[in-house]
Amino acid sequence: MTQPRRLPQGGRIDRSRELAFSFNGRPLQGYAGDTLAAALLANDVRLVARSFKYHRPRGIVGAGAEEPNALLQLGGGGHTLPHQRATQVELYAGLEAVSVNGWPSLEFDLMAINSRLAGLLPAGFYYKTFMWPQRFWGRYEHQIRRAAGLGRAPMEADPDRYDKTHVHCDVLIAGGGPAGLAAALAAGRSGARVILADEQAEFGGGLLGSREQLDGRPATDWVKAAVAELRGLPEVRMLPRSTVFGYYDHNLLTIAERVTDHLPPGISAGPRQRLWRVRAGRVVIAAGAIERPLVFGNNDRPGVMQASAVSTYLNRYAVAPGRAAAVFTNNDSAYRSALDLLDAGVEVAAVVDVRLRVDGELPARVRAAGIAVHSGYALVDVQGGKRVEGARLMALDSDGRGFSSAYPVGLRCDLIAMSGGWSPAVHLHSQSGGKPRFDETLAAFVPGTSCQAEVSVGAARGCFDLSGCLQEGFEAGAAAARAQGFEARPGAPMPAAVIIAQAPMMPMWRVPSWRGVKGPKQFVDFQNDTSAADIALAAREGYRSVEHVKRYTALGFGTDQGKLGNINGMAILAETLGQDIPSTGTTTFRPPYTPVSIGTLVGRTVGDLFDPLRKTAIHEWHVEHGAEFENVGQWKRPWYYPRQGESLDQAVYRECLAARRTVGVMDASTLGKIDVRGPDAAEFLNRVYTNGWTKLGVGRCRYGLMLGEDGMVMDDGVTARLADDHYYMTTTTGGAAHVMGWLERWLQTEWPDLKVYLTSVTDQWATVAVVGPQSRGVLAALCQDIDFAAEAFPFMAFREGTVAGVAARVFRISFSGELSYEINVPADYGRHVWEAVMAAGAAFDITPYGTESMHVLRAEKGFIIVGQDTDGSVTPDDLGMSWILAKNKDYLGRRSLLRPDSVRTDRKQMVGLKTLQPGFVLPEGAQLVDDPDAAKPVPMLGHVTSSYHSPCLGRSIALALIRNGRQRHGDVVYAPLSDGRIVRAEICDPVFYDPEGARQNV
Amino acid sequence: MSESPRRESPLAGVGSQPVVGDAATVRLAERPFRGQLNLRGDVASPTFVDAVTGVLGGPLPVQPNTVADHGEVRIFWLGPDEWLIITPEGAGSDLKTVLQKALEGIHFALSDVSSGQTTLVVSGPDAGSLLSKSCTLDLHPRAFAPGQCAQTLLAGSTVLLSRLDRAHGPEFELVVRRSFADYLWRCLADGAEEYQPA
Amino acid sequence: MLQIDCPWCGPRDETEFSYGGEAHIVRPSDPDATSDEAWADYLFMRTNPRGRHAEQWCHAHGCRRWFNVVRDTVSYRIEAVYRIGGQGPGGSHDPA
Amino acid sequence: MKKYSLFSLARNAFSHHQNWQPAWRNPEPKPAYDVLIVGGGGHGLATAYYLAKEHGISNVAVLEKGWIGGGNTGRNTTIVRSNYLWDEAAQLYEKSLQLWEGLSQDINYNVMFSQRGVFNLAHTLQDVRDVQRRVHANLLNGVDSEWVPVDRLKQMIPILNVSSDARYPVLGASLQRRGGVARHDAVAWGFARAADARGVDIIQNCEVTGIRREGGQVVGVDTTRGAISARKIGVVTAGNSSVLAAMADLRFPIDSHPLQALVSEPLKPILDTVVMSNAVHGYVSQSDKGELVIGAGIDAYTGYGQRGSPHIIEGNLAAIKELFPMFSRVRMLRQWGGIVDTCPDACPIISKTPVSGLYFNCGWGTGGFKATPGSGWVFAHTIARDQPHSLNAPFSLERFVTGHLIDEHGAAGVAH
Ligand SMILES: Cc1cc2nc3c(=O)[nH]c(=O)nc-3n(C[C@H](O)[C@H](O)[C@H](O)COP(=O)(O)OP(=O)(O)OC[C@H]3O[C@@H](n4cnc5c(N)ncnc54)[C@H](O)[C@@H]3O)c2cc1C
Ligand SMILES: NC(=O)c1ccc[n+]([C@@H]2O[C@H](COP(=O)([O-])OP(=O)(O)OC[C@H]3O[C@@H](n4cnc5c(N)ncnc54)[C@H](O)[C@@H]3O)[C@@H](O)[C@H]2O)c1
Ligand SMILES: Cc1cc2nc3c(=O)[nH]c(=O)nc-3n(C[C@H](O)[C@H](O)[C@H](O)COP(=O)(O)O)c2cc1C
Ligand SMILES: [Zn+2]
Repeated sequence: MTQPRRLPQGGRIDRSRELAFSFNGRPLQGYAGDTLAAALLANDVRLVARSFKYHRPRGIVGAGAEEPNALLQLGGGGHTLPHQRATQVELYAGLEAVSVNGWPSLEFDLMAINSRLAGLLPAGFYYKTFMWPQRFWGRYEHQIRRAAGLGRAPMEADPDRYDKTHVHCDVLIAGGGPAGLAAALAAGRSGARVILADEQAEFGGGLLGSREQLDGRPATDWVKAAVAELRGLPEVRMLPRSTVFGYYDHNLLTIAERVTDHLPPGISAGPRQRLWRVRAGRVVIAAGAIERPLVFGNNDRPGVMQASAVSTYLNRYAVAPGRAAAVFTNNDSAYRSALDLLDAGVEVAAVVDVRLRVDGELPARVRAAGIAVHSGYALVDVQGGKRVEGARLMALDSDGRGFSSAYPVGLRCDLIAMSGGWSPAVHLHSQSGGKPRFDETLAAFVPGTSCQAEVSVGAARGCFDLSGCLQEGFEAGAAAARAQGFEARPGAPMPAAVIIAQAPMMPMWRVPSWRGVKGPKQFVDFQNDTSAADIALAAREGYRSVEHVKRYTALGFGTDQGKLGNINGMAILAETLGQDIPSTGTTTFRPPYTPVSIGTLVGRTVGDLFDPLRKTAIHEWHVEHGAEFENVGQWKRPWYYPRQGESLDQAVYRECLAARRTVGVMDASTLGKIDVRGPDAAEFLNRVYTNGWTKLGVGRCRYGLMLGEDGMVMDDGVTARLADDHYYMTTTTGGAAHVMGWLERWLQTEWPDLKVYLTSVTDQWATVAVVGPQSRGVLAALCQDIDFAAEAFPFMAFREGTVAGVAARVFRISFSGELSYEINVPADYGRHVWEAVMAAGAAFDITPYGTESMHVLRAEKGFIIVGQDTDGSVTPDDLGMSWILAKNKDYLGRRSLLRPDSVRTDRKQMVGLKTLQPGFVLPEGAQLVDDPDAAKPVPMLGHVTSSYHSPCLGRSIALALIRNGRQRHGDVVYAPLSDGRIVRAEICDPVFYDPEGARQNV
Repeated sequence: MSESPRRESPLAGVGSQPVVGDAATVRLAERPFRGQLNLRGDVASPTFVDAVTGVLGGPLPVQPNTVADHGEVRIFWLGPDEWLIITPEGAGSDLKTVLQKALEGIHFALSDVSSGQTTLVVSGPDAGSLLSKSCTLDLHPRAFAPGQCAQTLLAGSTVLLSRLDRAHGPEFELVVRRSFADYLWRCLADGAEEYQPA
Repeated sequence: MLQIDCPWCGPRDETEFSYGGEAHIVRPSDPDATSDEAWADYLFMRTNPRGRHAEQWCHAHGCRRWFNVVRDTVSYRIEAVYRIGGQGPGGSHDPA
Repeated sequence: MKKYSLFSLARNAFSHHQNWQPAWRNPEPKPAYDVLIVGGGGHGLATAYYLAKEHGISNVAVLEKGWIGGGNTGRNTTIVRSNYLWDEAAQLYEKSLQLWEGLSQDINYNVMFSQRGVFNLAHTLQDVRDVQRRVHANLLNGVDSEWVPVDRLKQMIPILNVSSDARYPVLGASLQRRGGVARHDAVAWGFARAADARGVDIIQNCEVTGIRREGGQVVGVDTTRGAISARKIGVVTAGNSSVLAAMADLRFPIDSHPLQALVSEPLKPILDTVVMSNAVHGYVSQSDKGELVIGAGIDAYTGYGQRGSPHIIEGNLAAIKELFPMFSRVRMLRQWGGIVDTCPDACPIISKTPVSGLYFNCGWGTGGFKATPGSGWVFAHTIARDQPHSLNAPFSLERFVTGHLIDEHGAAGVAH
């Protein structure tokens, strides 16, 4: 028979839509509206997993986010998903689920041997062994690792898309049970912006799995009406399948919405999941409560479930998870489950209640139905292996710490519905900074004082009656809206529930072990196989802090983060240490509430959109002409332009020679550019650059060096004086944003009296550098209104004119040592001017070149690149640039140059290097030593910062920082390379080419 | 050179291709080539204020996050001493000359940034949702109405965002630096995919 | 995730701002007359308190203004925001 | 101390593990000690251990305000390597690495030091220069290090995305094979147990609230459990160092920032090494239990909250997804933060102070776990001899005055 445990009627499933799915390869049927767990139970599947450490058989325990055992691998290939909680997976046609921790199969798991070895594997056993011989740890570790882990990660890139969105609201409500719905109604009616998020597919929370009545009708009718009303309110946003998983500072909350997870993979358009980042005015936490298990012998057998989960399967999914049930409780709420079972036609063998006196209204109804209630009894053991086959109970003594009977008696059952009381979901409150407080009556942690604008309501606050939940939800919703400036508006009043008084529960953190230390294992954390004895052991071994116990025993370390086990574990620790629960405390609640896919957290920031990609106005031309690109900061810069079949070296050789012999052209648009204006502009530059600016004439350019306040070189560039009160500053490509921020900061915070305005114009100007002996000819062909004659337009001058029909600023500056001009035009015309330059230069075989050739050309001249030849520990003097340090003024960083370490005489200094074997190009980053045979650590002199083959010199050249290098020209030093070779090189002046600077001055 | 110079907007390559079709609930377009001037000056100086008001035909917006419209000219508040003036295509340099003249002798700065940034237009019923995917600003009409502007971060790019809402629905303008335009366009187009009819 | 009230633009997400560390650090007015120790103090030494902290932020992706914030470094709550040169709670202020 | 071994484990199994002794005692503080160590993180505990072991000073108490190992020791991504750029740093971390290599045996506690190798990826041409520079320096410093070109990298880590189409393609990596990870909690516990066995008192829930001085000499501390005197005090309080410094009227070049990390759900083995990327900002390894342990970038602001802002984590995971696209469907299980004590040159301060008898060991910032044994070893020496060991002499407070910083920022890769 298919679905043997499906009840003939009832539930919220759609019996008209039967869905085929498979579990461990076995084909099964369920209905639309089922969770995977419900469908498995309907098919009488009990064994769904093997536990992490002992590989004990495990079944479904819960019906929601707290489920510790039923973690299944869904789907295959790139779509596979590890550790999906069957209790939260909505069934879809074709779903394929496999269990994750049994080998060769779930039924016959060889690793179950661990269960036999359990005596050798107490908490923390691995710290005590596997240490000998020392080198063997790697092998032990290999075995340990193989045994570890649950699911498998996909081996392919994720085929799905994810999305992210940012919203603001007046009131965010986490949880859409009765309390949350009531809050949403009150807040929503006021006109406030409301977001109601619930992790389930349907709103209604606990009501969906109960048979509660409101105003004499099924409570789910009210849910339906409430949801309909909310959907009609324009400012209310309803987010089903959405877990509020993080509560961060300043009322920022994060929600993971599972947009298409309930659909078969692959067919859906839209994103798989969406991250909502919500900045909320007020937050109402209506996340309900989680029913605690009881800790007793073999309480992990498949068929031992939360009582409330049993009710949910019966009422919501029309599934009877067993034929004969025992109910084991310390409170009244589980009696509802007994009644649910009974009314569903499931035999209830007995209710076992640890309380001596049981006289509440619900127990009375259960007794009236003819069910035996064993008060003052506890289950001490469960029989059966892969499914429950029975249980044993014993009479407790008066304080519940021992037994008053000598032997247990048996009870036949295949299902145990347990309830150890309820733990309000204080997770979000706690994440928000609140400290949960222990409530002795409820024997539970409840929210404490709020640290942010949040309040908990309903079961999340410890209110367990339906009317109370509705009432406080409604009031909190209205109050939250009011605090945001929205007045309550009338609407239908909250309905009334039948109030059934509940008698106090009796804390029972751990059932006494009927065979002392030899008794069966009593599990506290199912997923991590943490038993009550492990906790006691940890305490015995001195791990007394609850945080130590967590880390020593793995309590609460699993994918459920201890939703079921933590409170029991902490209470057991308190008992063991003889201290109270409040002073034992809880471990820290951290996001996420339930695990969230990395893809969801990443959203669309993937691939090309991982980081902004900045392009110059001429970018597409470079692409069309086959450029290879280099990442420089966020920019893409042409690196070199290989012609058919050319390597990097070949292309660079050709490009460099063109610039030296005829003319080359480079896109220099990425340089940072800043307009500096105002009467104090010169004074400002005097302060931020090491050299003086007052005397620079209008129409002239000057190179400047900027230091950090620590005296180290920070940036450099050429600045032109456009007018008396107007300078045009350039910075390095990578340093542009930093320099702009640096300058603005000094102006605003330290020198507000200076009359200077800074405007970033990096993007406004496209810069075309025309470089080489023929550059003047190219410019002259393109521009008629500037006189390019050497005397009329000297080196380090700038002119305004019209280039290729475009108003331009032309700078005669040079980073190559050649005669060269940098044409700046509004970027809209950048490509036009570039193409005009190419056309005008065709006669000279003008050659575009990229950053690599630029590096070679400047290195031949000994020009530095900040960030390549410097690293944050280099002063101007180290670079041989003392000439740029003004003596008669203060500037940023100057004082630091006077510190003892800055004036040391043996600092590393910039030098040139020539390998003795001229064809050999030293690797950049090679270290230099005097004695390559010295014992390690070998004293190092410094390192190669830049190194190239110089086409025009026909040999290799390098720049290096070498201790005391300026005094050592002519010395031979050694570069021991990582591949074992040792290269000899001679220290020389860093200017390799045209030291007089004749070529740029023609 | 005889032929007149050819100019190219930063989205010349992509912006002309309708990434998001007409049937979609979001449309993306570029408004290229508008005149854009960055103005700096001291609002405490009556000379500055009077001169600018005179030239622009109305006052500068001094309320943070607001826009002032004077005829065809829109002025955006960028900071306590900074504004962006947007003019129709071609009018920028003339206005610059006039302003410069009017401000002669006082401390100010005026930079032509017409080439340095471009404008993207995001319109349609889902325009706000699309922007919210990449932007932390509150774009609800209660919080961000026509007439308001904000400099903010959209995905990885700084933008100047303003709301124009037209009769046919929401419309946002995004002024973005030229080098980021292509990235921003791709980012928006990628996010807009879900608003495309299948 | 902080929300910072820019004194000009109003409340904005932390991602729009850049952090500048401790506020009200005075650059020695005469560096030459400053000892190495005092210079090191200016350059590197910070109060770095656990609790109330006056610090600088810049609305980097907004109006680009630097300003001061008094924030608790444990609760991260912001107590006050004031402009450069303005008066903060407890009389803290920038050098004249 | 009863020795841990397979044999002792088996013997105790017979008595159902009822007879294990506490790993360390839980003593009341005595009124006076020879040396007080403030801060029961790995570094403080290691200091106490080596004081007793190497210098015979065992009348020592470690004062911990919470639970030992609960600071950064308990919240770091456990990467251990010694491939630092500058000589001073390389020597210090290499000493530490050598101590790691026999640590489990030395302290008779398995700290699961797993030398599975550490890769530092290079994504730009400048990255390549920096990484190569470091590799060359490491080799000369006697630190094992190698450059791994992309094609070999792909063979060694098949799941790594080395596509040249990536936004920031991987261009190569350095590899330190002796690097790896260790079980962080075990480090604190193992040192505590070994120190306790040599007579050190480990006193938890004891917060130091004041540092007592007389005429420029420390004489003791005030704590939440009363005053305790000692004429030598070593402060090893990581993120809280400035707070302790203020108790002695000192100011330090330290800023405390949140540094966040996260773990995924436990997976079957998929990554058997450590991968770090400075340029795209993320690093990841897989623990023996199976979860991916992922480290994020530092939050910009000063923060003692042991938590940071979520966009940091999101950005960090974007980088991880770029490197390992298949991790997209893996889920984050838990995120947290520590308080890292960052120093301007990304190097520690292990130093005497202007107050006689008061020593500080701090500034390890985002990368001091790897230094735990070495840091304790040199700090113990510094305290015992009242002068630094040659290994830590360069890491004095003085360097901020002279300017002799040891700038590990740029060129040394990520500092974790
Ligand atoms: C997320 C993260 C990832 C990291 N990843 C790495 C990595 O991969 N590799 C690496 O090498 N390093 C890493 N680090 C850095 C590393 O964790 C630290 O440098 C190192 O653990 C510091 O150890 P510690 O013993 O000095 O400090 P802690 O472990 O922080 O110990 C300091 C102790 O002092 C105590 N204390 C403070 N104030 C007082 C007081 N007043 N009285 C008494 N006790 C006090 C604290 O409670 C704490 O226990 C990381 C750090 C973080 C936060
Ligand atoms: N002792 C008892 O009898 C007892 C105990 C507990 C609850 N109850 C009953 O349960 C109901 C409690 O009502 P309620 O509204 O407070 O809680 P609820 O359990 O009905 O609803 C809480 C909802 O919040 C959702 N949720 C939880 N965490 C979430 C998160 N992080 N993000 C998104 N959604 C999340 C859950 O899926 C659920 O739908 C009442 O009917 C009450 O009588 C009774
Ligand atoms: C290397 C490492 C691995 C961790 N693995 C897990 C884990 O598997 N499960 C878990 O819940 N937490 C894990 N944590 C996180 C801890 O639970 C905890 O969040 C962290 O120690 C910080 O402490 P706190 O969150 O209590 O403040 C791990 C932490 C570290 C440093
Ligand atoms: Zn602002």
